[in-house]
Amino acid sequence: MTPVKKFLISPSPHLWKGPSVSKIMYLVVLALMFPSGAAVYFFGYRALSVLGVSVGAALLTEYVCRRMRGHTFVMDGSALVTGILFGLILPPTIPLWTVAVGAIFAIAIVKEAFGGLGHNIFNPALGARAFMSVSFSLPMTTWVEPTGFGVDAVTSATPLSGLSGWQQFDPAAYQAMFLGNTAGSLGETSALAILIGGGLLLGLRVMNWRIPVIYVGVVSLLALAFGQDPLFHILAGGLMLGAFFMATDYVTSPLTNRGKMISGVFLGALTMLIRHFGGMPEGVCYSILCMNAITPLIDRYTKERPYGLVERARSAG
Amino acid sequence: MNESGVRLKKKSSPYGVKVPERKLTAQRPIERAPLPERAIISLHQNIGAASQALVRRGDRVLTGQKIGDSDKLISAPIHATISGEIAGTTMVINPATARPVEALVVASDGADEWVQLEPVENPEALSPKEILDRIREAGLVGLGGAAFPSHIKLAPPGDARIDTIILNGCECEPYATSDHRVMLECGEKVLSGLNIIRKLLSPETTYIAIEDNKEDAIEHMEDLIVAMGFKEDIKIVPLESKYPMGAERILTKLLLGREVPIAGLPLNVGVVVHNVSTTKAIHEAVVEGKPLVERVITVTGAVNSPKNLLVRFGTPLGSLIEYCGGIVGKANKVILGGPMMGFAQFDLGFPTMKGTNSVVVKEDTIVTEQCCIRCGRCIEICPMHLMPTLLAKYAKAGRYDQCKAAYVDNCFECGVCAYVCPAKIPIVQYIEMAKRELAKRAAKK
Amino acid sequence: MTHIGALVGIGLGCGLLIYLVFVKVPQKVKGLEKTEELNAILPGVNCGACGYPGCFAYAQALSQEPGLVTKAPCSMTLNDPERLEQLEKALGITLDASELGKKAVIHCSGNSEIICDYSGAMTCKGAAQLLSGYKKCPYACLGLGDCVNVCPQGAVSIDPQKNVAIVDQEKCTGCGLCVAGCPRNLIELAPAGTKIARLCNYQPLRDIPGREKCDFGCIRCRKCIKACEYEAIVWNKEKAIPEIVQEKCRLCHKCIEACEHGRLIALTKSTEQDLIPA
Amino acid sequence: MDGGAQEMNELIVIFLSMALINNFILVRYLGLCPFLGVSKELGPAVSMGIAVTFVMIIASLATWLINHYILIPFDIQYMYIIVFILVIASLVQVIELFIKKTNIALYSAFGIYLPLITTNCAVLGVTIINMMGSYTLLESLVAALGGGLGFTLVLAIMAGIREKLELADTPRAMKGAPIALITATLLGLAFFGFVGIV
Amino acid sequence: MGKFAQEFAKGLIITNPVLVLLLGLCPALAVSTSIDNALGMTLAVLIVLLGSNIIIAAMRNFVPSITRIPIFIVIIATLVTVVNLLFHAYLPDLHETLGIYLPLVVVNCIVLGRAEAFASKNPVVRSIADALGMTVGFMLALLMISLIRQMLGTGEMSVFGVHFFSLPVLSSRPVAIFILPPGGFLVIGLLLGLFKWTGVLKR
Amino acid sequence: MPAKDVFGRAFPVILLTAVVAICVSLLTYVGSITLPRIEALEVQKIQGMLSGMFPDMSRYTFEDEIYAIYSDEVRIGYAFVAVGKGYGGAINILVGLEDEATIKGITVISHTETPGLGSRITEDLFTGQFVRLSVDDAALRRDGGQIDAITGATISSRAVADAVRITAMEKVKVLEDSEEGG
Ligand SMILES: Cc1cc2nc3c(=O)[nH]c(=O)nc-3n(C[C@H](O)[C@H](O)[C@H](O)COP(=O)(O)O)c2cc1C
Ligand SMILES: Cc1cc2nc3c(=O)[nH]c(=O)nc-3n(C[C@H](O)[C@H](O)[C@H](O)COP(=O)(O)O)c2cc1C
Ligand SMILES: Cc1cc2nc3c(=O)[nH]c(=O)nc-3n(C[C@H](O)[C@H](O)[C@H](O)COP(=O)(O)O)c2cc1C
Ligand SMILES: Cc1cc2nc3c(=O)[nH]c(=O)nc-3n(C[C@H](O)[C@H](O)[C@H](O)CO)c2cc1C
Ligand code: SF4
Ligand code: SF4
Ligand code: SF4
Ligand code: SF4
Ligand code: FES
Repeated sequence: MTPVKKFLISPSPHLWKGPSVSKIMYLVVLALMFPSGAAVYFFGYRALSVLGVSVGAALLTEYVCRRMRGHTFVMDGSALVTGILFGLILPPTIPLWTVAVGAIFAIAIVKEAFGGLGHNIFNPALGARAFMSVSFSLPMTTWVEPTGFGVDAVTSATPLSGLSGWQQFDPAAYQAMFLGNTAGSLGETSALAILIGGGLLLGLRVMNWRIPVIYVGVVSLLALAFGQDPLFHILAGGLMLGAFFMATDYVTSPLTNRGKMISGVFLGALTMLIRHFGGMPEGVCYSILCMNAITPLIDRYTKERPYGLVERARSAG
Repeated sequence: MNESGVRLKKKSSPYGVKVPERKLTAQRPIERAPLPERAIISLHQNIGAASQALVRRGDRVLTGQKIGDSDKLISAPIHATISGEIAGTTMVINPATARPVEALVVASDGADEWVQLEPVENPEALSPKEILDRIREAGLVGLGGAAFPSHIKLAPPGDARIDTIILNGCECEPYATSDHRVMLECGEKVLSGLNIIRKLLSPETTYIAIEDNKEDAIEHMEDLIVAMGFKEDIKIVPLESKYPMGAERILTKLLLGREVPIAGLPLNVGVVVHNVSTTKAIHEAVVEGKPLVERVITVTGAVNSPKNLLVRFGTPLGSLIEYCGGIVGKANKVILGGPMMGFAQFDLGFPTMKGTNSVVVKEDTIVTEQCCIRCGRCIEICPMHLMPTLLAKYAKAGRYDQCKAAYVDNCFECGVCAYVCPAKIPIVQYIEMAKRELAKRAAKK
Repeated sequence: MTHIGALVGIGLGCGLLIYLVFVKVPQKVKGLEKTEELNAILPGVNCGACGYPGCFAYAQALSQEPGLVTKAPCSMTLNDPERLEQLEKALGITLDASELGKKAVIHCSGNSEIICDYSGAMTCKGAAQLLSGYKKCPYACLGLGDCVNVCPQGAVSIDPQKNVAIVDQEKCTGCGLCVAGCPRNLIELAPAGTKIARLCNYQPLRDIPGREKCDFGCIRCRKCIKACEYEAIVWNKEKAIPEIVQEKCRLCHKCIEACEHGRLIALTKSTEQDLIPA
Repeated sequence: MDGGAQEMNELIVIFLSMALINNFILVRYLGLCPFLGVSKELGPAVSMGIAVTFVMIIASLATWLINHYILIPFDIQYMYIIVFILVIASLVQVIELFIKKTNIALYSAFGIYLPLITTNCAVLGVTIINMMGSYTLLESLVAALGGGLGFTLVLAIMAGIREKLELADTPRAMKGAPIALITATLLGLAFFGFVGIV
Repeated sequence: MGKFAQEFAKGLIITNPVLVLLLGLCPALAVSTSIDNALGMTLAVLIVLLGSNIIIAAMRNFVPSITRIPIFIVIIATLVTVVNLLFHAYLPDLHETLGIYLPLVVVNCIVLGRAEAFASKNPVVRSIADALGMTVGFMLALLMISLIRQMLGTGEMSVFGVHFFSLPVLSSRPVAIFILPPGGFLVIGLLLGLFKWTGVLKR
Repeated sequence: MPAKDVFGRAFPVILLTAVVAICVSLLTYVGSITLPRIEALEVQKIQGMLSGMFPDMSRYTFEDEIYAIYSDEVRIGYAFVAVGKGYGGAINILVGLEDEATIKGITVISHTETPGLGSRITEDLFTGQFVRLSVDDAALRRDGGQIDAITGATISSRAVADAVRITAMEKVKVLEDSEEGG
């Protein structure tokens, strides 16, 4: 018999399956490579530098915060996801120092102040985006046409800012929007790249289909109800990126499937409310943040019904 | 194949998980393990009260002699599993309660001399009371894992009407094959035992539930049912192989659509579930008059030659592992029971007990728990439809009342939540913590 | 001038309305006497800072759980000696915790050997439920700090060398939360100024194979009992371990000298003043 | 008909503006004491919100009447502070006393929140806002309802979040008021989304 | 005089109304967008608190308990109205920026709290000390918050029109959130956290 | 009931009444000093804004919510307050007209727009665009007018331009009506 130095005791079960937290995060990073790739393709070095600063600042802040709390820093990939996503929802021309400020805000205030991974109430990337659009409103609303690595950028409007003008079907423009060849935040313009990345995560069951599918579905239905083109609403603006990558963030979305479906419906309704009636052309960021806020309430009222609950009432009565 | 009408359609459940199977010993016939030189026989091997020793140091005992008993209602006597001399008493830590309990040490005389057994010629002639008495005197407890005294389970309180018996041959733990082998090799005894409890309870229907990864067992049992003339009184239900199919609450739901009430028992919905090894032991106890001194245990995992062994209780783990060729490689974990629900043990001198259905040796590392990322996987698969992540969080924060309000008592600790958790949170451990704390509080009141 | 009349009228009207409801509407509800009494003591500004919706609600909660005085404090009351005194009287408690006279002591020296690896929840309760823990002694402090986590004063910490909980006697207020928090029942509230403690809690009368007590535990020689002139150490039959009767102890330290193995320990430095004359 | 629709529209605008866009807590900074004090659990938070809404409506009614039938005719609007606070304090006390004496169930459900409301900026605030905005009686009442419901909404959301945070591994220094205030920051940012919908 | 100083000092840190007792947060956040406003509010609170503490301490022996609170409220409301009118007439700009928060001093928990908790039980001189201490404590908190908010939110440092300095990058691109409502919550939240972290605050 | 008792019971109410009376009297006195000054300040403020817009103004009249501006008895223009629905709430704008069709200039009286964004409507760079502009052209370029919107604050800019144009047209109509009538 081989002598065993020290046996190990641990609670049951003694088997595990499935990805670890960091593997999940790196899968998301992998999926995000598609929209990031599109961003670099369309916006060139600007995209590269914004993403670089955002990721760097996010990781550094995470490191500092963890150490300040006396915890060890684990490279679990969640700060990486936050960094990439935060970069992807910024306009290409944003000054780099503001990107760093935003990424620090995302990690230090929105995530670590609440206790770090798993404890934050609001989506760090989106919280920081909202912070940025209030703090640096001007650069946050300056958009450029995609020019790749080439020519100097020309300021332009995003498709959504001229909402009313886009009611007729224009195949060429739609194709551009689908591929990502329009003005907008770095990662939100290419619906194709987002679909590939999101599809990957859905297929790998890393994320639950309920939120994105219902979210996009409700937006389309409401667009129809308001007499607008649903396809336009899906392709323009940050809906796809938000629905696939941000509304699905485990930490800030409801726990149960029922809760996720409710959340999807609310998200769709809020987004269209803001897009249709609101002062801002884009509603995805604020809708998701609002849903983050009421997630605890949704969780509270969508708990599973335990096995054997009804029967007790019967047998007791 | 379905000519007999005995086999029903396969059933499956959306909950639970498919655990990759490692049934290394499915095709290995049962072997008899060598008798231990010293048997350490714990006086508390069942759910309920512990037994008091009936013998003293220096007494000579025979195999099958009653050496411990209790006058508490929920208890089962303990028998000597080898013949020899009582060498003294010691303490062992009961894995189920983590408390030290007394154990008797029997030093073998190597003769394995049995007490005089009292077989009955015609079991049909026994009265229900006689049957129950024989079951109790044999020290029978459920061998499916929980070790609940069988004579209690088979004597439901006056107003309870049992209309269904389910014979549990699922064996959903991914390594265990002892029930599988018992069905293949001792199928007659299993069915005979089943028939005895059918006589006791006279149910309308009797099912045998077997997972579809044991096709040979299903066929064998099917043939036996026909051969023994049970006709369609006993039906076999093949089940999708999924953990924890074998839990009785899942079976009642899946087979009958009945949910066992929270804090209730299957008998509250008219069902009794017994394990195949238990009915085999019932046959032996009632017909052959043989007390429960041994059972089939699968010794598997990282051992040189995994085996299905017929083991006397009290045999130290170390000798079983040695008999199977010793530990392979860097394996550092010995699990009493299956890897999903079993207890890790670090002391190879620890004896096997009635509830031990397998011993699994494997290599494992220390994992650090991370924070819950609220992925919801545990909720999606919990067969009891609980909110495992919340239970763990509440327990961790010491909020046991909230655990209670979230039905922590309904959890049967199957462990699939922790199995799928990406953050590697020992959810079951937290849940158990809360249960113990709540029980402690309830006891204080 | 008329407007002054109008305004005074409003004032009078309001006053009258209150008066009418106060005097004329019959009181139907009983059983609030205690609450009313406490309510009268509280400042009545209803600031809500205590976490309750107003002083009355706080009073109601207090009447049920006096401990809230410190757990959900009303700073206006606690900073006001007069109110504080009234409140103490009404609740029948004494607040000044340093005078409360109970301190936590921990009955383990913590050196027990770790005999297997442990993986799982890093809490003492969790570890204790797995085969009674990973230490050689099944009664040893597990050092995972359940007691640290429950102590509101931050008085407990884990000694990293010995892997045992230690109590800062200065900070401890004797609330007893740690006592309930320890799954090993290692913590006891002893009178403040306790000087002698037994650093072992190994209990069973028979040994458990593989789980013998550690080399630092009490060996049951009973020499300390014999050494004590004041009968301050008695034999606890149930646990088979000596028990120190703190009230009788006069700090002669004879027991410590008698215990060859240094298994009894003086918690605080003894000075001349500490010794109560015989 | 058109005038009616216009008026309705105006009321909706007032309602939404008071409830969401210029939320009492998040934007106007009114009623922060109960916001921090009574947002630890959902039940009390909602009761508090309802009580505030109720008192806001009553106070708006009373102060509107007094403003229009006493202060304005006598040309002493500048004395509004003393009059409003007196009226509010008395009303609250009367209601509280009344409930306390007659219905203890109702009292412990929401009566206990009433005294806290007297010294709550939100109630006096809504009456002053009504007066400064020269709202009609109906508009005042709608404003009070909107303000109160917005207040309740934020309190409920906050309570949900704080219940969850109780179990979180929040840094020691941030526990309690600091993290509640930071949550309010982010909630305020989220509510920016509603800006402009009226 | 020792007692006077003691009462005065208490309000600064130990029972700082805003930072420790978390009272009167509403005005503290609403008017802390600039140092001017913070000082203006402090002035208003000073007048009202001093006035009410003096009057109430003077009256404390013959105010019956049943109408105690209404009488206090009337006195405070009167003082607030006086301040409101005076500001309107003599400091119109400040009056406008303070907006409804000036009349709301009447329900400021600090004022009524001090009246009830202190002035109604203590002689006039000590009540004056208390009022001064509380006001200075209030001012300290407000100055701290408004300094941060103004500097980051405008990039400029100027008080009552006197310009001291501008911050390099921020003056051209100020971080506007700090003068918006969420910024107020952020600053005070972080300040409280910082104080707790460094151990200045116990609670 | 003895008289003293009655007084004793009524004392709280009497005291409260007395306090109210004293307080109100005090306020009346303070009011009598400050109110005239407050009114004067209001007038001064309007006057200041008007004379800022019309440097030659010697006096003005206020009728039908329209200020008529005179220089030496010659009417040199009109002014009125327009209210726009901005991003954060109402924007009050004082609009000056040279004649019925031309804007003299605008001043933002009050607003609640976002600082650094919408609040830039108060800057000369924006308001200057309205000077000597024809009323019809007071609209954003993208709406077919002559005004450049502030980047990132289209809503605020549009609110101002639209409020100026629409209110001006209304007031001109009122003026024409009254002139016809008078
Ligand atoms: C529109 C739509 C899209 C879906 N996409 C996916 C998918 O991408 N991946 C997936 O695993 N399931 C997907 N499903 C659902 C599965 O087919 C199946 O219904 C679901 O996984 C069962 O979930 P449950 O086991 O939690 O009940 C989709 C369902 C619908 C209606
Ligand atoms: C999670 C879980 C899994 C179980 N799996 C099995 C199993 O595979 N086979 C089995 O016989 N009993 C299993 N059991 C035990 C059964 O629920 C039940 O106790 C047993 O079948 C009753 O028979 P017995 O009294 O003969 O042991 C399991 C229990 C639990 C809680
Ligand atoms: C916090 C915040 C404040 C804003 N403030 C204003 C504002 O004061 N005025 C305005 O017109 N738009 C404001 N906006 C709206 C956006 O800037 C909006 O994109 C813009 O009005 C329309 O874009 P454009 O002007 O570039 O066409 C604000 C947006 C945010 C997020
Ligand atoms: C499916 C998925 C989506 C995620 N989306 C986001 C996101 O939108 N923003 C973000 O900051 N982090 C996101 N993360 C990373 C991580 O969950 C996040 O940093 C936590 O909220 C931090 O506690 C995501 C992770 C996963 C697995
Ligand atoms: S909570 Fe209990 S029943 Fe549910 S999956 Fe976890 S261990 Fe199984
Ligand atoms: S599986 Fe683990 S990480 Fe996921 S929700 Fe459950 S406890 Fe949290
Ligand atoms: S929990 Fe209480 S008794 Fe225990 S150490 Fe802390 S203060 Fe002392
Ligand atoms: S004293 Fe008890 S609770 Fe504290 S660390 Fe030791 S075992 Fe754990
Ligand atoms: S200061 Fe506003 S509610 Fe207390």
